[in-house]
Amino acid sequence: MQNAERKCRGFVALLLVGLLFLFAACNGSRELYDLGIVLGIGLDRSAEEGAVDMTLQLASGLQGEPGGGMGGLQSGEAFINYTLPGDVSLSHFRQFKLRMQKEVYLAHNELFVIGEPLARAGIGPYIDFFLRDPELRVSTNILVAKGSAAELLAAEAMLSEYPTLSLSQREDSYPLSGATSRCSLFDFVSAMASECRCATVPMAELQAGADGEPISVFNGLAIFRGDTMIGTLTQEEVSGLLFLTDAVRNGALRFSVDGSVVEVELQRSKTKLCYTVQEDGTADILVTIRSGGRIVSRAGGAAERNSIIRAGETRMQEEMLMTLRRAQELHADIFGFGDAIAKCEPDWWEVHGGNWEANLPRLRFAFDIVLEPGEL
Amino acid sequence: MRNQSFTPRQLGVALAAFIFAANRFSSYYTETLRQDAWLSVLLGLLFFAPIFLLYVALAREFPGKGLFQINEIVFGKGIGKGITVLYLFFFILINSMNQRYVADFTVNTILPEMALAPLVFSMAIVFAWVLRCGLRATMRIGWFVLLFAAGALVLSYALLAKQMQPANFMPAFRHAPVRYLQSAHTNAIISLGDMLCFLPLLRYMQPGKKVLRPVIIGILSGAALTLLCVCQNILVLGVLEPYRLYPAYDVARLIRISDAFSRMEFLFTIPALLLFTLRVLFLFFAIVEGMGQLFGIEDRRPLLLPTVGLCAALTFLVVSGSGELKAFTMGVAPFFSGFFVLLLPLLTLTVFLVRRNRVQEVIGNNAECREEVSA
Amino acid sequence: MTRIILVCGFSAVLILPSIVRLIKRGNKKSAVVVAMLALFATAGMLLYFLHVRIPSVLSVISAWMRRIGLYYPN
Amino acid sequence: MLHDIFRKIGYLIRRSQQPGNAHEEAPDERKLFERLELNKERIQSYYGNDLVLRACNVGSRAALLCYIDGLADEKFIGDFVLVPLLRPWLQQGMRLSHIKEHFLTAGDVKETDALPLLLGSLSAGDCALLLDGEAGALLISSKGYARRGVEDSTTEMTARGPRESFTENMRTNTALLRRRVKSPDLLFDLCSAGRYSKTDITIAYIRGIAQEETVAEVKRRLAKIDVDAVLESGYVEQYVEDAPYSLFATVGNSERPDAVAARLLEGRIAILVDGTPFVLTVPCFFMETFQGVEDYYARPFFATFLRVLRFAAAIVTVLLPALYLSFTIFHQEIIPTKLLFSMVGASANIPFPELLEMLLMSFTFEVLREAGKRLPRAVGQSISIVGAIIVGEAAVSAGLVSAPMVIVVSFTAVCSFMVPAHNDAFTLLRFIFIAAAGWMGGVGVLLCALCLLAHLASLESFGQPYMAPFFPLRRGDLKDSLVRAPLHDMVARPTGMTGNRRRVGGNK
Repeated sequence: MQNAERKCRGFVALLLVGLLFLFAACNGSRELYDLGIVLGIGLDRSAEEGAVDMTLQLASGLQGEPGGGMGGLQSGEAFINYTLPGDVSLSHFRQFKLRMQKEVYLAHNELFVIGEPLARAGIGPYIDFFLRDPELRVSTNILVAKGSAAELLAAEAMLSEYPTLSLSQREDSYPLSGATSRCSLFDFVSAMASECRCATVPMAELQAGADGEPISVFNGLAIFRGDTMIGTLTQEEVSGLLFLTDAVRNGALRFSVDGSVVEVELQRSKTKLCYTVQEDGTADILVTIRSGGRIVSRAGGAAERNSIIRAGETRMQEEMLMTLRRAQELHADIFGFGDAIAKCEPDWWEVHGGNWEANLPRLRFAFDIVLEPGEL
Repeated sequence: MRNQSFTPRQLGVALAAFIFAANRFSSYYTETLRQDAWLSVLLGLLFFAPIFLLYVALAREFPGKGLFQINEIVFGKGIGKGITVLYLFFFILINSMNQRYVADFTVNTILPEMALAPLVFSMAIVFAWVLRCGLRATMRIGWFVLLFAAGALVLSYALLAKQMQPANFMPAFRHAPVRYLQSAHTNAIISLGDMLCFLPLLRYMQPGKKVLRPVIIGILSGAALTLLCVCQNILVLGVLEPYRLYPAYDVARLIRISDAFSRMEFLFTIPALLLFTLRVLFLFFAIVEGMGQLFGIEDRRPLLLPTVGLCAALTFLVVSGSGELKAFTMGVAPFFSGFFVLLLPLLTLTVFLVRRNRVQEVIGNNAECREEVSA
Repeated sequence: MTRIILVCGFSAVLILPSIVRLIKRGNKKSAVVVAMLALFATAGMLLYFLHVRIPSVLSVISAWMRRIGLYYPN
Repeated sequence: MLHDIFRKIGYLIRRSQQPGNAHEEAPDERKLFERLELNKERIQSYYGNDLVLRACNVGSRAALLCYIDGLADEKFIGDFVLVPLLRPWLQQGMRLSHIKEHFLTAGDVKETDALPLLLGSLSAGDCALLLDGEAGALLISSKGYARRGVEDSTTEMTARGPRESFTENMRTNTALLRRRVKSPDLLFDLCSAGRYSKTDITIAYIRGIAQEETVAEVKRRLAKIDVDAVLESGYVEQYVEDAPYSLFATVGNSERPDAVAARLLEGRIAILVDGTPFVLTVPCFFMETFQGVEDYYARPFFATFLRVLRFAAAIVTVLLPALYLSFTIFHQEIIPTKLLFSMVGASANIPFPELLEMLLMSFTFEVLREAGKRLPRAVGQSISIVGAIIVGEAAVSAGLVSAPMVIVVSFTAVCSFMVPAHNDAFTLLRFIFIAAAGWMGGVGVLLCALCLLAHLASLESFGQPYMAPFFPLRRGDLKDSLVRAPLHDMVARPTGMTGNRRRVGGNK
């Protein structure tokens, strides 16, 4: 029996120690209703010098009535936007906690929205904070607001209770339809860490909706060198970028041929780039595109099948050249040519890669585009 | 102790898990070569081959004996125990480093608001319990833990296929030769060399016909899994890989099954944590074996709790932060561990070959204690 | 003070019973070894919990190895 | 040498001081007397008003027939014992052996001169015949106590397969086994345990399949049982098992003859305890719980599906509450955003923390289940299910518990019905895992799972690893573990259980 007594005594001691730790709650557990779930973070340049207006979009309509089964939306607004000036640091986030009894919980944050003025001033320190925080995720999307991020986050979102979720899901799905390109924090930081690549971040602005209320619309791309925005691409120039970065799967192509206006939906578009470097520091890039397609509409005229195909291929080339010219004007390698050459021609890159932005205009491009539309 | 025996095949699986655990989280053994990090795994294997042959020679010369018993046979009781103290110091130190690494990883990533002390205490109690269950039980669950971790790695490959860029391996072989040497040296001594802790446990291995084959297969599969893990870090993180403290964790954070399940890193970290706990346990078994041999204590159960407590205390004192641990591991550890992993066993084998006849007599006299040990 | 009591109490609850049992069974050598290890463990924990300013073990080894030149520059 | 002597003397002194059994007599008084009167007095000093003493004359000699009323079959005694004896023409001076060979028409008749044997037989339902002038007795098997018939199994119900289950009578149980394994190599070794209960225990095994060492080990452990009474096989189980302080039973039990027969044919040893329908089988594996008898009667694919389902149910019943708790209070990032909104809304007005809420709900469901088990079947089942729904619904509407919590706890309770044999261990483990999850979230659950794995891997059952074929990995036996291979693939018995592993074809 003496063995059993000793074991019971040991078990009781372990149980007491366990209960002591268990309810001492020094282990960082948080109850669900203590969470202030942040869905989106907006950063704007603040009136105060050196400060930043940080807007948190919090899911607020979650007051389940007593005995209500599965809670969720109750009456009233589904979210609250809360803006406070600060320096995007831990203490800045703590300011929010002082004003609401909930704890700021960032793990479900879906979107970073940067106001254009702040983007043009440089967002390096804030990106560094976002990278270090254990709750924030590198797969979160980034967006630049033409104007104020706070206003964009406040705008009504069609068919969605939460503007942030709507913007983030649109940014995820648009590249496939050729409307815009996606940029996550991971892509942005990878471009910053690269020697020569410039990040492209989708831009959104407020436009008047059918009922006069402002709604958010994607329009163009912002170009970043390092952590500073240096320019933009218009919506037309976006599809050229998507072609050159092999990001289009089924975009739309609109062109006129022999007096008729034709619209083709591209399907299974595939782009390959081939680099040939020269001793004088220049490089030739052969762009090969193979794409299927389906003619969606043909207005007027009786253009021939082959001429439609030729016109379509020419239109794709024009769009790419338009984007290339814009990038060369800004000396911004938004396509990743420099990284690609550095990887396949490292010796040449060590010699000529030093001033890549200046070298960009001297690149020569050749196009080999084959469009195979299905039924006409 | 009664519940300590294991088979050569279980030893092979344990070695695979031990090696795979070393690189599952971090890759600072391979950080020096960035996109060529995969090469350091292969060079590490090459670099480790002579050390492995040294261990095989020792094990062949003294079948059924552990490292600490070999010391006493080759050097005599006094010096033998002195060398055992050196090995014990080494095992306790790398055990505390590994425990501190697991604790820092858990606090930095999974439980950000958890204090270090309760976490280390809880792990210490679990280690004591598993040690009490015996080496045989740990060897038996080895294949399950390894399969669980390898399965999670393969699944993450499938889920991250779209985010992998083969171009991230380029440009290849662009580093200075000393960097390749450093990386191979680090990988050989630390992630492979720490398997020295299995030598003391060989006394419990059931003699079998094929011993070398499962052991070599175990080491190669551990290296292969490490290679898969390092390649995944490069393929997914690309240029970011060198800047992240736990690249494997960041890779898991990028796994996205659908909009609903896009934060699954915790589920992919659990198998890796289980794997790393197994690695710490094997080090503990070596320490307890050493303590028992040093003080001549056959029933080691009373030693478990104080040994675990001592290692837990050292876990607090061994480093002041994870940054210092990384700097030590990349800069000094290859040479520091090299003394224990390579030089001491080499010294033991050399002295044995020189005094072979004298030592044969000692083995002859102790023949009866060998039956008693294996009973 | 509470930390000292907590650490020493924790060690006592967990380790003293096994020392007493070893002594009762006449296994004095094990009892001495267990007590010695427990002492070192408790001392180590007290150093940590009382935030005593001592260099970490690895920093001592690093400094010594760097002094004799056996290290890889970062 | 001196030490041994002192020790022996000490033992003898201690034994003499022990109160000892009231009925234990000095060795020489255990024999029967020649005079019938003395024997009668001695027998009357035992038992009570249920002892029947029938005096009669056999020939010219006085005789005494004694039996226990209610245990012996009076009609049998009348027809086959008294009728042959009470004949006027019997010769004078007949001896017991003569009567045994020529007159008694009963089947099992033994002769003895030892009083304990006589008393033991009377207790077992036999009757004893004593003659005046002869220091001996005839023990005639005449058991006839009321016994339950062979009915359906109540704990191991199956859709397909035999319905018979064991009964309280050991002889019926051995007969049920014998009808399934007709081989003469099916041996039954008898022993008994319990100083007062003198419970009969039969060790059943198949010679040539079961390992001799294991059979000897079982006998050694049974012989070591020195208690007052053994009233159920549960007593025997706890005395002979390898790890008495473990949550897991390393001795299997079953109420079904076909299940026990199948285990005997795999090399196991059955322990039949008189007075209980639950037969023990050793060695026992953890996997046995998931191997339903019905799996071997159904087709392999569906049987495999059922096994995987049981395994998943076991994991869910132990881990689901702990994982739910760790996800809600530690790792909220794993929960999909929209689901998180509804969970936050659901728990907005709940007064208790999640950990306390989980413990309360789990405890409530256990109370309802235990109450349902103790009531008659019809009432019991409705109590546990309806009660669960009503209590759950009431708690949610009163705002004491969140709806997701009730869903998790009730689904866990339903899953625990899938593996009834390990239900007690899984219930305790569930609370341990809940505490670990409350303490350190997912890492706590992981460390607790590691302790459980190590403990299970360290358990042995009569020399066989308890977690075989997983820990250690025995690939040959995996075909009857999580999956059930077609019968014609299962040509070998489990590894390590028997030297004669070939199950199909030429048997050694």
